Amino acid sequence: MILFVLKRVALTGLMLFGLVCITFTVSNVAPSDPAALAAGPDATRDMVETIRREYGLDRPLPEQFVRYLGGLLQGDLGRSIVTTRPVTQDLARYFPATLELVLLSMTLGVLVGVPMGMVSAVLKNRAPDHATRFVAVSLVALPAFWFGILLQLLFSVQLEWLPTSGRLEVATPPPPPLTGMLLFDSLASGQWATFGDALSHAVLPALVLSFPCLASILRVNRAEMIEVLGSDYVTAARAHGISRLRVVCVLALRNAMLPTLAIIGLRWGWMLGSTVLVETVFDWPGIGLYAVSSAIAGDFKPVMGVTLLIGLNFMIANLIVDILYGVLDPRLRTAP
Amino acid sequence: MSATRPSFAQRHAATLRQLRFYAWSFGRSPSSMLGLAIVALFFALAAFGPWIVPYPLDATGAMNLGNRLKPPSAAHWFGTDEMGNDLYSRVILATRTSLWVGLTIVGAATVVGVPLGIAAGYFGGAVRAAIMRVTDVFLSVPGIVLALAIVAALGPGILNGIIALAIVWWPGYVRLVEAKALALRNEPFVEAARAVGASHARILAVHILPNCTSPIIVKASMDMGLAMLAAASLGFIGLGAKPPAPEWGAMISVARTYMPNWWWYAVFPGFAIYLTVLGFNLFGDGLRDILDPKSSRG
Amino acid sequence: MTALLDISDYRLAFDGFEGRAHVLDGIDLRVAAGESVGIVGETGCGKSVLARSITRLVDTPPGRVLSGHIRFAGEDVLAMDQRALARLRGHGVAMIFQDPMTYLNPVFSIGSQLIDVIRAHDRAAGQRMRPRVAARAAAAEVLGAVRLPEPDRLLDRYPHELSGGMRQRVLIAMALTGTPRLLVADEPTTALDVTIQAQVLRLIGELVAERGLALLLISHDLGVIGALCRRIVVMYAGTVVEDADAAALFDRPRHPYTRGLLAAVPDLARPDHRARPIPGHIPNLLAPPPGCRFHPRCPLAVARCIAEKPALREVDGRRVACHRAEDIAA
Amino acid sequence: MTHFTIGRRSAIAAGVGAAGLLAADPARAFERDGNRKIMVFAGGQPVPVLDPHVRYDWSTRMIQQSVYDALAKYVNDPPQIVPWLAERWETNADQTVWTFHLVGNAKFHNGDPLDAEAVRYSFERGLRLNKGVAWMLKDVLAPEAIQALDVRTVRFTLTRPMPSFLTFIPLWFIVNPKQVQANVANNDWGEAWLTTNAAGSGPFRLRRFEPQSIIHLDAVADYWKGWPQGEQRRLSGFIYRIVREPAARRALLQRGEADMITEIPADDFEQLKTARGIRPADHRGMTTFAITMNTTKGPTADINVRKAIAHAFDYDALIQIHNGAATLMTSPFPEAIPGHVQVPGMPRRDLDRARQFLAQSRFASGGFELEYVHVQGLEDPRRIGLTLLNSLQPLNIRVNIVAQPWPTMVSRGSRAETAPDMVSVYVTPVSTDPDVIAGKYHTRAHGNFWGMHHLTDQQVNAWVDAARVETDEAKRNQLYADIQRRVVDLQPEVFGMLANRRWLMRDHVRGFAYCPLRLTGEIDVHPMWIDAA
Repeated sequence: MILFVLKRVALTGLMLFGLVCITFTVSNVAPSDPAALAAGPDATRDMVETIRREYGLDRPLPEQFVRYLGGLLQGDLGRSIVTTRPVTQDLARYFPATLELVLLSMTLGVLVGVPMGMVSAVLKNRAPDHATRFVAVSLVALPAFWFGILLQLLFSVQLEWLPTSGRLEVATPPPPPLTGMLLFDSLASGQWATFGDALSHAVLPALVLSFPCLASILRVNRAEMIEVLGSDYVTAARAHGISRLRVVCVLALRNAMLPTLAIIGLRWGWMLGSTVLVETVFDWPGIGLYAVSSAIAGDFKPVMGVTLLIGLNFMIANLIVDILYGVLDPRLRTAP
Repeated sequence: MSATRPSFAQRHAATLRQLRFYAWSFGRSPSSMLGLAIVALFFALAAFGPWIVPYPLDATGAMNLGNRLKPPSAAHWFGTDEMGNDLYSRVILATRTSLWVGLTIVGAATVVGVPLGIAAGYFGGAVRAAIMRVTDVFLSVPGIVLALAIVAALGPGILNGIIALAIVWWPGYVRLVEAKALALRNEPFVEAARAVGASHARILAVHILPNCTSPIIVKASMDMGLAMLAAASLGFIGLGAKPPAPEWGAMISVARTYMPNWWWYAVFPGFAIYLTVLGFNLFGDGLRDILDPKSSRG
Repeated sequence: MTALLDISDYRLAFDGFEGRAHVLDGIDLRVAAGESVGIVGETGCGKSVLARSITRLVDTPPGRVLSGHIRFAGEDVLAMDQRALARLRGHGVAMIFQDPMTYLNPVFSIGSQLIDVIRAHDRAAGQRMRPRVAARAAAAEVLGAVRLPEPDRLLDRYPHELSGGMRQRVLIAMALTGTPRLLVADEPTTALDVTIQAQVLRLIGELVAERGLALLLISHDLGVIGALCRRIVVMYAGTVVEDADAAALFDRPRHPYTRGLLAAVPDLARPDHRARPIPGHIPNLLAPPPGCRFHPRCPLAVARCIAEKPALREVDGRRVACHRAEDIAA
Repeated sequence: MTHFTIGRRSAIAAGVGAAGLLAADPARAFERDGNRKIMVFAGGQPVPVLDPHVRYDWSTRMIQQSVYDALAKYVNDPPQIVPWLAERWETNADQTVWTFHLVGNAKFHNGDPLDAEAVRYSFERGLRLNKGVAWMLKDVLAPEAIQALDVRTVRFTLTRPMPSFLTFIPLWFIVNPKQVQANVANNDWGEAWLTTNAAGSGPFRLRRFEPQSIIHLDAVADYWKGWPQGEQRRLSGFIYRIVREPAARRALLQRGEADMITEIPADDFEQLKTARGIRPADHRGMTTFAITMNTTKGPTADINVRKAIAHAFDYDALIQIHNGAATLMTSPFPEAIPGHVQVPGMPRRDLDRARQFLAQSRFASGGFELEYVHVQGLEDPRRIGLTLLNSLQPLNIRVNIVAQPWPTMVSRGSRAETAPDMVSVYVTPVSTDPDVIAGKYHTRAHGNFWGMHHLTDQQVNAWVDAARVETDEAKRNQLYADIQRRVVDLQPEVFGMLANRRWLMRDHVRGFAYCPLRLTGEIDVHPMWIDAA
């Protein structure tokens, strides 16, 4: 097991290197001068040069690459030209917000997707099943950016039930920072009002972000459940007089956990990535918004940082899922 | 002797029976049929759009500022946009852009991904290790973020968007095909072919590739919708088609500032995206149920 | 006295692509308490569907009961509500299945699965479910009853950690946790090694004898059935074609199909005897042949066989469904 | 620790746990802090870097102006420079030596006195960092040439006469040297620290700085300059809320969660300006919009093609796109710049003349395509691109509309060979110095975004060079008039329009005063207050 983990970690390092190569190449294919943007519209050429020197942009690309790699080994992702701050600091500032959103969405996706998938499977090919599948496909097909805006207009602008954007009301002081995730921090410090405030801000973006994930979980659970329900051991369980409810809810659910887990692992990185759209719509100050604003400014260190962070997350999530698989699936537990 | 020659139906009885079975299964699912209908409509609109819309010039840079932001009416079914152009015409004409985007991305991803996947699965060993490691790296890249970076670097425009999305799309096909090819490699008929000295090329072409087509077709049909959605997302962030060419994502991107008072501007293009992606997904879902029933996974 | 299990004119079809498949076509079968009956037939003849029908495990749809009834101890199985069904499954009819690997849930321990069954039986019997700890003791006991060593340790193990024979014993144990009166064993040994087969068969025989159970043993293997059953029912394409004492059947098959079946078995004791497969194919159940379903493959078929479906009738101390039963020389 | 009494918010927040999402109470329209009010202002642009010597754009400047002071300040329309940290100043005859006398009572937020050394330090810091504001003075002022003569006197000795020196002074904010020096890391002049912290003396101090979402300022109770609206009325604080979606900003204003918003789409403005409880502010801006043409390559190198384009362009559409809230340029200079003249014969749409010009060019029958580049994400330039495309159709000239990120566009435009045929360019003068505008057409400008025309005209060069050191106002104005006429004649750009600057505020907002020399959405918070019970 330990050897397996070590091997995976080494592999992850290798993959990260590949990722760095890709993002670095992508970032430098086009002539772009972020220094000019940072210097301001009126800056003279030598002022732009000052900035370019400061950020090492005047060096040849291979040298920049080697320097970036060197920095990376020390946990340094370079500096954002736009915010002038180290990318790691910016990420530390924005990542908790994204994490909060993704965790909330995942929870939503699991809590809604798993039961819906089960119901759909039990009532296979009947009206509720068709309806559920239609909803599932719809959730994938809905453009998040568009539907997010519609929801925002409905719940925030027309009905005024929910706040429009941001993470907290302007005058609500944030809870003492612990994780940076407001929901968590406010709970940890017992600030219920702040928790409610943060939750009311997070509901819509989390909902929109959860849709594709929810659909995936639903679909997988339905498929798995159909397979399990059709399996011999369920037939056997039924033949032994175990009630259908218990067969569905306990036995089959346990089997459904594994693929759900796999989906969460797969979707984890994916959802971090799709925060790009949702955070833009809801002004959620997370890494997605950070990536978009940096990309549009031609500021590539943050974009690379975000890409690496998400890639790393993806790899770690898969590693964890693999390990959890081993824990949860007795067939793999004793396997070498 | 022509009289005794078996008819077409007789010669292909097994195939026809299979096809009849597919059609029967497909037709039994209302959602699949709905998907088929939407996809058919989408193709029809893409093909005949310019001849059926009332104001075809509105997609090529016409301006009618006196007619800005008019609500839906008999003259303008979907209303008009901020340049006074007919939204119905622009939404319909954008199907062609979307179709092109979807086909190109999926086509490119298939062309790159399938051969790599087959090579990885069939040859195994170092070839497989190399291909799959690279694939894994690309798979771990958050697609939309990488696309964002690519488009931000290359500049916006449909072509750059397509390039960006194709770059992040192919690894899925490698994974899919690799698993299938790996399984097929050890099938008796492949071993038999190898035993009688068939060349790699022949085995790949005759035995491996045809047996991979079902999942590829299923994935491609699902991906059509998703690729269009991804392209629209890029359009929304401001990295979409060049004006004046109509493109749904870009239209929403502009239209969102006109919400909610000029709701029609954003609602119709958004609904068009939704319908199209829904159609392709339902269609693909239906195809999967009949062609590849074992793999109804995420 | 009524039979323990009484199936009469039971007709079951599956609706699917290309129409309706008539899988069981007028089954008549009685099993008395304590009786051991074997059902034999080629794959696809409907014997497993019949076995599942006894405890209503066939899903409807796609299945559809066209006629007939199934009674267990006088009760109409087809009319039972969920509760009665649970009682039937726990305390009336127990089933063991073909592949012990797939019939055990891979992600639960043996103990957990046994305990679930025990508790379900408690509930079906209208008693309070005993706590899991108490059920565990019962589970260990029942494992011991199927001659499994170290039952306590076994409870914590998972199906994949057991050998095929052990798994089948676990399944048998599971079947015996309640107080069944009829044991339905659907190809219980098919997936096992030959050496293990004999052990499992012996175990089943002993358990049936010990507990005075009726046994319905389903197999395509005449040898297996012959080892345990006094009476043999031969099925072909959804119909019972012959129902006779084992000895009589082996000795003097009265149905051409039975004869073909016996001829197809290689006999190691008589090396000169050559196994002869039955020519032709199993009929398409979507459009079964008119009259006798066996007639296209029957060497003795006459016009009447095509025109008229033969009923099960008493011939030579047994029941046969063949117009020409009398013509078949012993 | 300040306590907020925020009725509705707390209710909502407390209730949300039970999904108690109350409907809005329309009566609530501002944040309260005891008897005082906190004004909430919403705009779309973040404030990534607060350092006053490193960055300035409208949102950044607004916060900088609130937490820092400069020697002087721009106020009013037309703009005036009024004394601020300096109570008076004088200059010598050739305007090379400038002496500023500071007020005696100014102090930083931490209590340190704001003395001449702080001023000297701040100017030196700006010059040494060579970022942000440095370009304004770096050519004429060496760091060594700034002297703190005594506690209240600072002298700047310039290397050449600079009549416009004073126009830049309001843009150089004074930082507290002690605080900055205490936070220096790696010889960075405290740059890293000042990015998210402030060391100022302004009317507000930084309370919470979240560059991408919220900047919360607290009013300085004993602000040395006092409060023009009176101590009773002054705000308790100011919140700048970054809300990127215009629709969301609008919703905030309508719901009363923001007291004032900016960056409002023209159509929204039309709808809301008459809405109940909302008051518009609509003022002629100083930002020129022009379509800059590459004068060195392609068809646009031909002056007749440029003139044909300028005469084919639909100027009315420019105004229509802004719903009338724009004025056409009457010269390359905005009206508010000293020396502006109305240039006769500014091109207006006249297709016949356009065709004549085209006929005189080497591309008489058109048939070519021109690239029009605008900054990605900006809506107005995109629409103007569509207008251009439409306008040039009669000349048989195709237009390829390309959106590019600003850095890419600038990078391309910095060299004549790669500069696009046409680029949309907004120029916002930060001071009233006409040299900045005139300099756009000097060869020096090549490489800057406003120099993407790559125009080289010796006459213009000579006049610009002469005007910038001419201390006689009449002569200087004459030179600028000549430059304006000459530039129009050379047509390096399609001279477009000046879009109005617009805000919407709740009708309880008081003290808003427009000054064209602030940047687009910027407001001066110091005199503002909220008039409500």
